[in-house]
Amino acid sequence: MTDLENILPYLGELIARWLRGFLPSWLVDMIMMAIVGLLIILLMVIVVMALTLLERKILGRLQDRLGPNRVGPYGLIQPVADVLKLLIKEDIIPEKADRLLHFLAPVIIVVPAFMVWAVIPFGKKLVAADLNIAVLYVIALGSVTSIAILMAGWGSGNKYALLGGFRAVAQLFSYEVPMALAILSVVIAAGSMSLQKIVEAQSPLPFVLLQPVAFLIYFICGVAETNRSPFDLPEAESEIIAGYHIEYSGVKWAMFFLAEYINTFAVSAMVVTLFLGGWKGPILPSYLWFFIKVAIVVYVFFWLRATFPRLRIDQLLNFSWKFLVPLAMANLLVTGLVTKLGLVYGIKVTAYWVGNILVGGLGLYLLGRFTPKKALA
Amino acid sequence: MAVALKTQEIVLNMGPQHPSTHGVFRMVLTLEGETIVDLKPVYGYLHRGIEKLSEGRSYLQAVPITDRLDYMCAMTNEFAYAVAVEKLAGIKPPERAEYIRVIMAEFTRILNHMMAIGFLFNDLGAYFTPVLYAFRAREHILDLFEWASGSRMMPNYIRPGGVAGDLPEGFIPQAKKLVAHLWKFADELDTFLSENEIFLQRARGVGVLPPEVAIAYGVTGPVLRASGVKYDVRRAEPYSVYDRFDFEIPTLPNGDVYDRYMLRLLEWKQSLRILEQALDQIPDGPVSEKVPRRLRPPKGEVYGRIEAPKGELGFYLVSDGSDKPYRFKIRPTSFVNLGVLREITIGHKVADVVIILGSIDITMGEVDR
Amino acid sequence: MFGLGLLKGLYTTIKHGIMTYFKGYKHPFPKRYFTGRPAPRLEPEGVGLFTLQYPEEKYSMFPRFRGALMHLRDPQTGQPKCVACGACALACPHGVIEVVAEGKGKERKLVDYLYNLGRCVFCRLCVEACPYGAIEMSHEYELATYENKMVLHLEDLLKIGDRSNVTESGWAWK
Amino acid sequence: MMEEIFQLLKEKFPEAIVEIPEEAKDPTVVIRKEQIREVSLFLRDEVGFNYLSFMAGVDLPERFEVVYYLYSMGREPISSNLGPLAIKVYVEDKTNPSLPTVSDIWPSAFQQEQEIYDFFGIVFEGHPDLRRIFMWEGFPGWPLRKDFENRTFTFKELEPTRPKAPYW
Repeated sequence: MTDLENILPYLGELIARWLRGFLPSWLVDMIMMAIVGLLIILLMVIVVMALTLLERKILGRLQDRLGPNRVGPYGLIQPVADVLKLLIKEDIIPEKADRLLHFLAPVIIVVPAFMVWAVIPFGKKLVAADLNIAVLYVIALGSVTSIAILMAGWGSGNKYALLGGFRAVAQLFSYEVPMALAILSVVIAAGSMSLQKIVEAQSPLPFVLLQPVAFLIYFICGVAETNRSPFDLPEAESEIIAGYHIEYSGVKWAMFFLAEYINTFAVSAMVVTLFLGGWKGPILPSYLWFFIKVAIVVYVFFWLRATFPRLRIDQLLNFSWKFLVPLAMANLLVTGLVTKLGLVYGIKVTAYWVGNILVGGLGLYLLGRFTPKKALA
Repeated sequence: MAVALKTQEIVLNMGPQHPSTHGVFRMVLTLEGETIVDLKPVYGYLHRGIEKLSEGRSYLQAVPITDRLDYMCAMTNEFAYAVAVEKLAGIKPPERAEYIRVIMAEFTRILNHMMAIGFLFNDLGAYFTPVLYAFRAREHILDLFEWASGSRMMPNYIRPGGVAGDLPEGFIPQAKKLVAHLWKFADELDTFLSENEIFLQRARGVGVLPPEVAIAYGVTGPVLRASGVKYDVRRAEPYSVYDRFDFEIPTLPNGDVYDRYMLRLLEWKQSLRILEQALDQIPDGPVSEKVPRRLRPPKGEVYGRIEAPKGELGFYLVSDGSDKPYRFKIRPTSFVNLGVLREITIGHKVADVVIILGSIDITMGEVDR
Repeated sequence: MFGLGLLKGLYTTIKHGIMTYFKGYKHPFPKRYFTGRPAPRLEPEGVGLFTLQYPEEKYSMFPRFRGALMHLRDPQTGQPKCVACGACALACPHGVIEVVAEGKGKERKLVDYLYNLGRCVFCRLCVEACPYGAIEMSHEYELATYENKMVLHLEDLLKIGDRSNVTESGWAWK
Repeated sequence: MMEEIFQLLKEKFPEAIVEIPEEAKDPTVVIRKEQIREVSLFLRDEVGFNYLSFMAGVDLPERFEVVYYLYSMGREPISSNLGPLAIKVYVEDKTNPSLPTVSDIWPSAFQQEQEIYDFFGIVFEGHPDLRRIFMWEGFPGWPLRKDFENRTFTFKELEPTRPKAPYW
């Protein structure tokens, strides 16, 4: 197993050693980085293609359907057909569009989506750059998306797109705050901002058990950040048709699509890294564990999409500012207190639990009180 | 908000090509931010001139045309037309035919309500799941229709004077099996959707239609009863054999989107009660009165109405003694119900317009005719 | 408590998702490579896979199903039963049918029978009007064509009748 | 029940009633078009016909008729339902037909009057937004009149009559 575990780092070392034979070492470092970057991009494209198929298959199954089944056995070649179709589709720029913004938006949206993957640990030794401020980096990159979406919404010269852009900006900004607060309590508990260190801090118990409230908040915010149902207001199909990417077609539209799925995958990866113990797991190599866990989280994403209706924009913002932010702050307080007390592990875990159950239970109870009732008055 | 921020109003064209305007309905919205200031409905994109077409056809030939009014529930359209023609010509259909009609009409009501609930959730953004569950159950009902009439959606089955043919062998046991399943499906949808907190937040207090407004605008059907008005043609002016069945007219007090949803679910269960009784009581006998193929009703005019799934559906027929109706006027449920749309959407958000429209439950085939 | 309704919804969908692997139409192998017998209509169950892979799998039609019109032959003589009376053309609400005949009175003979498929609404009023039981609705429903060949002639309708193995009009409506 | 209402109408508006046809299948009263608003208000407020089911136009050879079908509904009174009561208005002038609107008395008449205007060309005086709703503004002729030419219109013929976008 250790062989399997180390195969990729070993290969990298091999190539680097060979290159150092005839190249200066700074050039070798750069080449290695380029190779890693290319590998990640390639991986992401494959992952996105798989995700598009998986989403349709899973949604189909949840809806008593079969999902795509025409292209290849079990519809396995469907993503290839989709990509081909998108590549050869005509690229239309509306007459009223702001051509520069319209062109730049898909580029800008796709870059941060790829960049996030520089810091996410795929395995024990598989991380492109083990930054010590990785958490900050991820949060910062997440906010770039909203600029691109606003550019797309404004630049399309379409009222639906504009509405979508407005919604997206309001939503992304509101959900960044509780998200950051939720991550902060994890950071306090782990004592580091490096994602590798956070993963290593999750033994024996992953943070989902120690910080269930932070996990829930992060998960909800993650769904909102990636504009997925039930928070898919910026591209609400039934209201504003496709929101900010209504005027895009062909490759540009594919860019939005790519970014959305990479972000989904990235948020799942962050959930796994921060709360589900990252690449930790018995027997199987670490990167496999990572992908298995991410797949489960992604499945939950699709499951949510198949089940829930969408919130309205004011309810969405209320939910963030009036519920999630106070809850995250209370959770942060509890986490900080418990950590500061410096107890032994067992007692600390119990204290986390009690604190979380109190905070979370109170929050859900209050939320339930202010939700309209089914009762037919 | 104390200080209202003044924003520029934008005019947004919703439809005719829009995923949640239920066909080719078009709304011209004036928005301030996301809030609706004004709404103007635009009709006519599916206008086929059914009234004019029917004036050029005999009374029997108009039956296939009525199928295409509200293509969701063709059976009740035919039923309403048959009731009108029978009133005009003084025909009394046989007992068994009346029971068959009631069975078909109640199945249609369930079918329409499950599709209405499903598409309401589509408008809410539940990505097709309730719709597809509803489609699935609907397919079983349509199987019955196809079995009896030969066509799923355009059955051409209920005719003036009776029905086109007797029920096939084995229909009634199968229908009973389906009724048992539909009870279960109603409960499943109830657990799936009714308590969903997101749905409650979206639907409670949205699009409130006060009873006085509803009556003034002539709104009928589930939309009216969800506003607390206990009016149902099946009870107010019993036609066919509806006076023999034991069922209730459910009403709900609030008149918002949630109540309209809930009322459809309750009515669905009442329809199942009617079906159980009708399937048990159905007598033997002929299924059609002898009606000449070129029916020449006496001179006069008549209005026959039934409680279609969407509300009161009626046909106003003027006969001049010839074999063609002189005037063929449809009282379209969806069209009249749509009249109240502007009243109940102003002040809501864009996202609410689509669900209010979805909760009114229209079919453009009937609106534009 | 907030969230119970959401959990109920999640339970319903996952139940449906899991049950698709056990109930309903079974597709252990991609069905498209094994075309088989007509598929039965599912019993009302509520769960299970509901996808019918259409061009390969097809429903068996109900006897009363109304597809394209067909002409029936007299089993003794093998000639079309139609006597060109034109009742069907008169009964049709959309002017789909045109009967071409020769001669007058007893001599009247059917020459051709034009059936405009593009305008037909499959209402079966023509069949009900026919006093000789000469026409019936077939079970053919895959009627799309690549060419603009919407008008079917007598020989096409007779071919459909021969294919469908029906000798008596209204056999399903007894 | 209907007899009393007819009696009431006869007492209150003796000059408004043109005739009460006996052979009609539904209780019918023909009202002069000038008095339709007063009679409507009376029927709605005093008698309780608060629900206008539908309005229909009929093009007879000698005149236009506009038919109003009235019912009543309330929060609980399933038993006390009135109706149907058909009110007919004869519009004798076939070239410039017009009659007063009732769209402020029964808001459900708003769209129905638009529809009748669209199909018959009957003008409802005082209607706040009288326009063609199914056909477009400028469509040649009134489709449900009996003198409407019943044939297929070509695109070339109709295209010049269509309003150009934006037309809201």
